[in-house]
Amino acid sequence: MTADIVIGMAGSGGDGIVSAGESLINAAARAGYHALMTKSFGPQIRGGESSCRVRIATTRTHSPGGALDLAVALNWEDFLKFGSELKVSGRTVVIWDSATGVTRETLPLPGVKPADALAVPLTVLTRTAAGTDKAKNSLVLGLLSGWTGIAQDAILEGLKKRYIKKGEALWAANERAFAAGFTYAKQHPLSVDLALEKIARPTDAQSKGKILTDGNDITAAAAIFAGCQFFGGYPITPSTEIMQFLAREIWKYGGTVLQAEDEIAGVAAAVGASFAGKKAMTATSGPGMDLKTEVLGLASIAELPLVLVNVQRGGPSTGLPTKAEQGDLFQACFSGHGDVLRPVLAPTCVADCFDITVEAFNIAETYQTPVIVLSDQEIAQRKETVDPIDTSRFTIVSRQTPTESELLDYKRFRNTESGVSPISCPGVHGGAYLGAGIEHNEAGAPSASGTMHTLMNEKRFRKLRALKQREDLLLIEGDPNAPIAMVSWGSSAGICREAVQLAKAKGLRVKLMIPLLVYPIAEDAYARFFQGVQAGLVVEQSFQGQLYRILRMYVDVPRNVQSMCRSGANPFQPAEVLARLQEVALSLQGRVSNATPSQE
Amino acid sequence: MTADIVIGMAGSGGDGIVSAGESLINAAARAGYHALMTKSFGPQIRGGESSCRVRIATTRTHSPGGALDLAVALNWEDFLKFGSELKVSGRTVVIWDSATGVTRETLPLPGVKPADALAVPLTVLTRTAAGTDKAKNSLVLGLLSGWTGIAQDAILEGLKKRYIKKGEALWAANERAFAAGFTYAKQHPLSVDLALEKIARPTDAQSKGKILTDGNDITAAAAIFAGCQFFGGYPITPSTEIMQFLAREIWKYGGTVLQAEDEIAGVAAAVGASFAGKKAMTATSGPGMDLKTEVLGLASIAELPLVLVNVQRGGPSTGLPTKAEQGDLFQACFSGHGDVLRPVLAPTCVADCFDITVEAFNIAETYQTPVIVLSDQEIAQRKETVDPIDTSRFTIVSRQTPTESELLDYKRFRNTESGVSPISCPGVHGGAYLGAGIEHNEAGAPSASGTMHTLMNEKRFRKLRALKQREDLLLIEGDPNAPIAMVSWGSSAGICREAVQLAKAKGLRVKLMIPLLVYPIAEDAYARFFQGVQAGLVVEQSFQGQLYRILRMYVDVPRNVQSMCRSGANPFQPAEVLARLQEVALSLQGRVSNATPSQE
Amino acid sequence: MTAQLNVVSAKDFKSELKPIWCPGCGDFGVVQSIYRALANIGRPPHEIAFVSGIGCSSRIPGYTTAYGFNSVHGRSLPIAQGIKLANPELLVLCAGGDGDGFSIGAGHLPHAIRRNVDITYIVMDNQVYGLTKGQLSPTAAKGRKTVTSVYGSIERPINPLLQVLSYGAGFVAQGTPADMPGLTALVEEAIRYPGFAFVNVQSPCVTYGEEHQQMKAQKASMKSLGSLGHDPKDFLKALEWATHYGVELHTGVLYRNPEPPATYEQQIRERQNTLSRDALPRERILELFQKHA
Amino acid sequence: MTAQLNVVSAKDFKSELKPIWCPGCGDFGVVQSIYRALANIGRPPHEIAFVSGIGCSSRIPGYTTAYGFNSVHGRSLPIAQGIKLANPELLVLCAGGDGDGFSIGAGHLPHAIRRNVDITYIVMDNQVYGLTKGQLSPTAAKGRKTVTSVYGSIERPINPLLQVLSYGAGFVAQGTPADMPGLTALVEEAIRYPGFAFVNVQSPCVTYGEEHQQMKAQKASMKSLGSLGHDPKDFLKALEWATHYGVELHTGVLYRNPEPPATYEQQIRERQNTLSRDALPRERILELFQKHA
Ligand SMILES: Cc1ncc(C[n+]2csc(CCOP(=O)(O)OP(=O)(O)O)c2C)c(N)n1
Ligand SMILES: Cc1ncc(C[n+]2csc(CCOP(=O)(O)OP(=O)(O)O)c2C)c(N)n1
Ligand code: SF4
Ligand code: SF4
Ligand SMILES: [Mg+2]
Ligand SMILES: [Mg+2]
Repeated sequence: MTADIVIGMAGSGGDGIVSAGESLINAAARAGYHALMTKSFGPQIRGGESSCRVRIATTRTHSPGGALDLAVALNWEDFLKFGSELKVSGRTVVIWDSATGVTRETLPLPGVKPADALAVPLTVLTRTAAGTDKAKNSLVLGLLSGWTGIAQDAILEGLKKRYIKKGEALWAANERAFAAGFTYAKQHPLSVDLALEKIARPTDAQSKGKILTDGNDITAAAAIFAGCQFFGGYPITPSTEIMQFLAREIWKYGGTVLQAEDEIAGVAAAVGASFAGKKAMTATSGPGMDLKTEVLGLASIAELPLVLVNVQRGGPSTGLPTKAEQGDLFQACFSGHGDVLRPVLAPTCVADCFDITVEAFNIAETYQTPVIVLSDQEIAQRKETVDPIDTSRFTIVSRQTPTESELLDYKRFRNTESGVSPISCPGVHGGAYLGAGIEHNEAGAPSASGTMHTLMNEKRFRKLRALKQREDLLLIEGDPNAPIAMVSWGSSAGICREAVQLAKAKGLRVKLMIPLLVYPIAEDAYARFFQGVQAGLVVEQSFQGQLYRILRMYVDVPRNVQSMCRSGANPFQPAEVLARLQEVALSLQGRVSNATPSQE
Repeated sequence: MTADIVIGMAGSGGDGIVSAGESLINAAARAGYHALMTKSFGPQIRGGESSCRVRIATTRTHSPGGALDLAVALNWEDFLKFGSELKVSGRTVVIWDSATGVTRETLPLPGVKPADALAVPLTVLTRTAAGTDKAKNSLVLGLLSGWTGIAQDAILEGLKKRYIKKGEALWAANERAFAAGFTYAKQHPLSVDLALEKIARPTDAQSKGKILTDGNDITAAAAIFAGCQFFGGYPITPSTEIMQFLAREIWKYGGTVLQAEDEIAGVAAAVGASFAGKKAMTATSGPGMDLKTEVLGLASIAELPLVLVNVQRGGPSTGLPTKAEQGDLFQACFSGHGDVLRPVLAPTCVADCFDITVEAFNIAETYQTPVIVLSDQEIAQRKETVDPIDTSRFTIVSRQTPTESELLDYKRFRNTESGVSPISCPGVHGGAYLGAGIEHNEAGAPSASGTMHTLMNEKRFRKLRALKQREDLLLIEGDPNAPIAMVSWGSSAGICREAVQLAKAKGLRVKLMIPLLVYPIAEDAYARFFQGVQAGLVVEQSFQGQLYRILRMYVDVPRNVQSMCRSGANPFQPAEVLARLQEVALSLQGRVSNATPSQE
Repeated sequence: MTAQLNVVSAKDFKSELKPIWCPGCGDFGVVQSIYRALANIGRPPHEIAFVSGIGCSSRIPGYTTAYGFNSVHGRSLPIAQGIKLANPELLVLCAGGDGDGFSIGAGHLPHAIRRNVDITYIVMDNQVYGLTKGQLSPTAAKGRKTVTSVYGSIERPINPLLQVLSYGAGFVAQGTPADMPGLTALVEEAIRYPGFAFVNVQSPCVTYGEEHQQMKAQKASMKSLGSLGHDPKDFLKALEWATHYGVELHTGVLYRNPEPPATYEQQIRERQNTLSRDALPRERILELFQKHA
Repeated sequence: MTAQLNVVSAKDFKSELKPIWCPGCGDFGVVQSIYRALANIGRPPHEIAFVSGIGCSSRIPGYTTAYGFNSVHGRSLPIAQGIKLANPELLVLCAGGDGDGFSIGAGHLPHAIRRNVDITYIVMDNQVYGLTKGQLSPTAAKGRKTVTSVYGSIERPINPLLQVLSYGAGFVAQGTPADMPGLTALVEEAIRYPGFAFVNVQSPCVTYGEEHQQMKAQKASMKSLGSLGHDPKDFLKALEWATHYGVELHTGVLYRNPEPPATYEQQIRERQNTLSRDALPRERILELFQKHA
C-alpha cells in the first residue's frame, strides 16, 4: 500500500496518453485524493511525442514528485525523449507494449534496474477487447486502476462523459478496453505493491468548492475576481491560456481583452486602461517581457497600477519555449533603465496563483505601481486539485482617488508621507493632469531639475517600504531554531517543502523560507531568519542562482548558505534536495551548537 | 595665481555663451592647457537658456570640477535655472550684466557670499565697442582673458577663424568687443587673483596628436579604428552624435550606417551584419536599451559579436533626457530573460571612450558576445583635451573562423574548452549552419533537452571567465595599503580620482578602484583590493547605488564600505567626496590598525 | 457631464504650461486648431484624454487642459486605444510627429485602424526629427541632407496618406496651419467621425525644415481637394490622389467612409451586454472549474 | 564561388533536419517551391542567407542547406537587411508567418520596402497563429472564431497586398502550394527581381485552419491574375486588384515595377566608392579631431 504514487506515461500524439492522464486525475480528484498532473510534448504541433506525469496522494503534495513509481511506455522511442521528466529509478515499475518487441532483457534503460518490468500486449489486448487501436488509453487506464485501485467507477464515469458524446459505440469500445485492462492487471499482479491507500469518497458537501485546474486558468480567474477590467496581450507559450480564459470570461464582467499586435502594444493598452481608471493586466513570457520593458518603466514613473504576469520558460531568447525555468528573476527586478522598484510576487503552486494574483492587483492599486507575478511553465500548465478557496477572506483594494477638497488644488504627484498620491482619471472634473514618462514636479509638469528628480525618486521608493513588513508574504516552515536553512521560491519551493518533510523524517532540523513577495527583499525578516543559521541552501532552477545573488545584495547571507541551482528543463526532485541537505548537515557535524549566531 | 580654474556662464540661446566656451577651450588647448567643457540647455530646441562650464588647468584634470571660480550671468533668470550645475560658493567671483538691474546687494544667491561680485555693463560696452549686441560673447571672452590671462592671441585666432567667414565687418566688431572686454578687465582688477599659471606654448611637434573632442565623437572614431563596418541605430539624446559621426565617416571605410525605423530594427540589423561576418555596433540611451533587450538576448544565445553603447541619461522612462545619471547598470547587467552574461565596460572620461570602445570590439569578437559600453551624458557630450593616443599600441582582434579542416565537420557551437567555437559566415563553403534564438545542440539544431541546455549555458558562461583576470581593466590608484577604499565607475570615477588627490593633500590614506570592466565582477581582484580595508565608499550617481549592490552579489564587501550615491542631474563634486572620506576616516579613528583583515 | 460645463470656448482648452516650441513652429497653429475644434464640439476638457508619444509635436497634450498623457516614443496609439476601450465615454485624441507615428510607431497604425477604435489621430508631419535636432524622418524626401543623411538620403519616403488608406481608415485628411480655418474644420470633422480618423498636418519645423516646407511656401502651393473636385466617398480615387503626397500639397478630406461601420468599442459593448447575462458573480468565479473536477 | 558549385539541383537545398510541421501543412509545399526556385537560380547554398522569425512557417530556413537564421518573432526583415547590407554579394531570403510579418513585425515592413534592399520576402499567410496553437491572426476574417476570439473576431483583417503596394514594393505577388509550378515560378521571379520583392503565399494550416482555406478549396477557387488580363505594370490597377484580398483568391504577379530603381545597397556601394578616396587610414582617424583643437 502506498499513500502517494507517481505515474509517468508517454506515447505518440495519437495515443491519447495525455487524455488518459486527465481521466486519471479527474477521477482521483473526485475520489477525494490530491491529484497533480504535468504534461510535456515534443516540438511538433501535431503527431509528435507526448507525455504526462500524474501524482496522486492521500494528502496534499507540493510538487510533481521525484522518480516514477510506475512508468508506462506505449513506445520506447517517445518515452525516452522525455529524459529526466520521466525519471525511472530502482523503485519504478516499468510497463510497456510488448508489440514494441522490447523484452525485459533489452529494456533501453542503461544503468537502471527497475523494481519490476512487465511487457503487456497493449495493442493486442485493445484490438481484441475494443475492436480498434483507438482505445489503447482506456486499456491503460484499466491497467492502472487494476494495479493501484484508483477509483474504478470514477474513471469510468469520466470516460463515459467524454465518449458518450461521440456515440454509444465508441463509449462501449472504451468501456470494454478499460475492463480488459483491469482484468489483465488483476491477473498479473506486480511484485511491488502499488495499491493506493483507500480514502472515504467525499460527499458532495465535502467536495464543494474543491476544484481541479491549472495555474494559468486560475490566475485569469483571480484577475476577474480582483476586478480586472482590461487585458492587453499577445500570445506566447506558456502564458497564452491566461488571455484565452479572459477572452471567454472577462466580457461578462464588463471587461475587455485586446489581442494586441505585439507585446508592446499589449502592455501600452493596459497602461492606457489604467490611466483611464480601470484595473488592468497583461501576461506574457520572457521574450514578451523584454519587449514590455520600456512601457513598464513608463508605468513606474507615471505611477500607474498594472499587473504583469510572466510565465517563465527556458531562456535566453526563444530558448526552450515549453520548459520551465526560473531564469527571469534578474529581469523582473532589474530590467529597464533608471532607478525603479517594483514588487515581484511568485506563486509556488496552482492554488497560490489565485492568492498571488489577487494580492498583485491589491498591491498595484494601493501603491500605484506595476507589479510582476513570476509564474513558470511548471505551475502554469500543471493541473492540480485545489482546496476550496474562501473568497470572502480577501479584501479587494482599489486605488485611492482624490477627495472633493483635494480636487480643488489637485496635484497628481503630491509628495505625501506614504509616497502615495491620490490619483484621478479622465472624466473627473478638477482632476485633469499630465501623465508622462518624463520626470515631473508634484503637479505633473516636466522638470529636469536634479532636486526634483531626487524628491520624486524618494517618493516612488518610499511607497514600497511598507511592503517589506508584509510577513504574510514570507512563509517560514520547519523548525524555527534549525541550524540549517533553505530559501526557495516559485515552483522549486514546493520541492523544498517536500524535502523539508523528508529531512524531518530523517531527523534533520531544517527550516525553509518561501518568499511569495520575492522583491523588494525584506532585509529584516531575512536577518531574523538567518539568525543562528549555520549553513543552508538557496534552491532555484536557474543557471546563475538568481535569488541567491539578489539576497546577497541586501542581506548578509551566512557564508555556508549556498546556492543550489541549475538550468531549467530539469527541475530538482525532493530526494536530491534532501541529499544536499544531508551533505550540508554532515559538513556541519561537530560545528553545530544550538543557535550560535553566525560570524557573518 | 591659480593652476586650475572653473568658469561657468549662462545666458539665453542667442547670447552665444556656449560658443564663447568653445572659443575658450579651443584657445586653452592650443595654449597647452588641459581644457574641459560641459554644456547644458533648457528644454527648448531654440531660444531657451543655455550654459557652459569650462575648466582649464595646467595639468590633467578628471572632472568638470566643483563650485565655480568665476561665474558669468548674462541674465540671472537663465543662470539660476542651472542650479547645482553652476554652483556658486564663497570662493566664487560673480560677474553679471549691470543691465539686469541687479546690484551687489540684490544678488539672487541666497545663503551664499561670493568672494567677489561685480556688475559689468556688458550690453553697453558691447554696443559701444562693436555697434551690435551680437558680440556680447566676444566681450565676455575679452573680460575672461583679461582677468585670467588665458592666451589672448589664441582666443583671437579662434574668433577670427569663426567670424571672418561671415565677413570682415563682423570679425572687426567682435575683435573690438574682445578688446573692450580685455581693457575693462585690466581696469577693474578682481579682489581674488584668478590669473592662470603660465605654461610654455607647445611647439607644433609637442601638440601633434593632441586633440579636443567629446565622448560621443571619439567613441565613433574608435569604432572605425576597431574595424566596425556596420552601425544600426535610431536617434536618441544623448547618444545621437555617435550615429551622426559615423554617418559622415564610416562610408569611407566601406562601412554602412542604417538609420533604422526604431531601436529594435537598429540592433537587429547590427545582429544581421554580425551574422554576415562584419563587426557591428549600435548606440542608444536608456529607452532604446529597453527596446533592444530581446534582440540582445538573441545575440547572446546565437553567440554573435556585437557592441552596444548606452549613453546613459536620467531615468526611468523618458526621465531627464539631457542629464547624466548612472542608473542603467542594473539594466546593463541583468536585463533580458533567462541566464545571460555579457561584459559591461564603462569609460571614465573622453579619452577612455577610445580605449574602451576598441576594447569592446575586441572582447565582442574574441568571445562572440554582445558587449555593453556604458557611457553617460556627462562624458559623451563634454569636450576635453585628449593627450596623443598611440594607436599602434592596440591589437585589433577579429573573430576566430573555422580552419579548412574544421569545416570538414563543422559544428557551429562546438563545446570547446574555452567555450569559444570558431564561427563561419554566409559565403563560406562548408560552414553553413542554423543560427537561432532557440536552444540548440553543438551543430545548431534546435533542442529542448535540459541536459543540452545545461551544457550550452556552461559553455556560454565559460567563455567569459577569462575576462575576470583582465587586471588592466581594473585600475587601482592611491595608497595600496590604505585602510580606506573607494570604488567608483564611469563619470563619477573622475570625481573620485580628484577626491583621492585632495585626500592625499590632507594626509588621508585612501585607495581607489575604478573598474573599466564593470561586469562580470572580478571577485578575486576585489577580494584582494578589500583586504585590510576598514571602511570606504562606493561612489556613483544613481538613487539605488547600483554598483554597490552588484558588488555585494559576488564579493564580501567589508561592512563599513558604504554606498555613496544619489540621483542623477546632480553629480558629486570632488570636495563632497573628500568630506565623506574625512567622515569615514573620523569614524575609524582609534580603530585603524594597518592592514588588519576585516571581519567580513 | 453637468450642464454648466457644456459651454466651452477655445481658451478653456489652453493650459498654463507655456509652449517651449521654437518661435514660429507650425505646432502652435495645430494646438490652436485643436482648441477651436474642441470648443466647437463642446465637450468639457475633463472628458477628453489626449495622448501623445515623444517629440516636439508630442508636447501638445501638456498645452491643453484635457487629461494629457505624454507617453513614450511611438506608443501613443496603443495607449489611446486602452483608454478608449476602458472608458468609451471619453473623447480620445492622439497626436505626435512623423517619426513617432510612422517610424518607431509604424507597427501600431495598421492595427489601430483595422480595429476602428473611435480615436482621432493627428500627425504633425514636418519631415524631420525636431526634438532630437534634425535627423532624417521617414517622410523626408529622397536626397534630403540632414545630420544623419549627410550626403543625402538614399531611401524613398513613406506615403502616410496612401498607407492609412490601405489600412482601411474611415476618415483620412490632410491640413496645414498655413490654412487655419481649413485645419480647424478638418480636426473638428475628424473628431466627429464615428471611428478611427486620421489627419496628417503639414506642420513646418522652422529650425530644421527646408525653405519649401515653411508656411509661406505652403500658402503659395497648397490646393484643396475640394477645389480639385475630389469626392471623398471615392476610395479608389482617394488612393490615386494620395500618390501625390510629397509632390503636391493637397489639403482637405481625402476619404470619408459614407457608411461608417460599427466601432470596436460598440461591438465590445454589445458583447458585454449579451454575455453579462449569464455571468457568475465575481466572488463565485472559481465555480467555473468545478465542472471539470 | 568556385565553378563546380554552380550546378545545383533542388535536393542540394534540402537539409537533414526533418520538418516537424503537421502532415499536410502548406509549408511543405512552400519549402519545395523554394528548393526548386533556388535550383533554377543556380547559386550554391552557402551563398544564400535565409532569415526567419518565429512561427511554424519560420522553421523553414532550418530545412534548407543555406545559412539559416531562425531569429526572434517579428524581426526577420531588419536582420535580413543587416545581412544584405553587410554583404551585398549574398542572396538573401526572408520568410515567416502572417503573425510574424504583419502583426509583431508590422513596423518593419514599410521601412524595408522603402529602402528597397534586394531581399525576397515570403509570407506563409495561413490566417492563424499556428505555432502557439490557433489564435487569431491579423489576416483572419472578421467573425472568425479562435481561442482568442471565442465569440468571433470583431476586427477587420489587414490587407497585406494593398499594404505592401502602398509601401512602394517593386515586386508583389501571391501564390499557393495548391499550384506548385505557379508558386515556384513566382518565388524564382521574386528572387530575380532586383530590389525588394514580396510573395504572399496562401499556405493552409491543416490543424487550425478552416475548411475553405485548405488546399482543396483553394484549388477550386483560385484564379490567376494573368488569366484575368491583369498587366503587372499597372500600379493603380494593382491597387484595385489588391482590394479583393480575403474575398477572392488571385494568384500571380500583382505588380512588377518595369523600371526597377537602384537598390539601397547599390547606392551605398557608390557612396562608399566615392568617399573612400579621401579617407584617412583607420589608424589615423583621430586626426579628424585635430583641426578642431
Ligand atoms: C525609445 C525612444 N527612442 C528614441 C527617442 C528619441 N526621440 C525623441 S523624439 C524623437 C523623434 C522626433 O521626431 P518626430 O516624432 O517627427 O517629432 P518632432 O520632434 O519632429 O515633432 C526621437 C528619435 C526616445 N525618446 N525614445
Ligand atoms: C516576442 C514573442 N512574442 C510571442 C511569441 C510567441 N509566438 C511564436 S510564433 C507566434 C505566432 C505564430 O503565427 P505566425 O507568425 O502566423 O506563424 P505560423 O505559426 O502561423 O506559421 C507567436 C505569437 C514569441 N515567440 N516571441
Ligand atoms: S525644432 Fe522644429 S518641430 Fe521642434 S519646436 Fe522647433 S520648429 Fe517646432
Ligand atoms: S499548426 Fe498549422 S501551420 Fe503549424 S505545422 Fe501544423 S498545419 Fe502547419
Ligand atoms: Mg517630425
Ligand atoms: Mg500564421
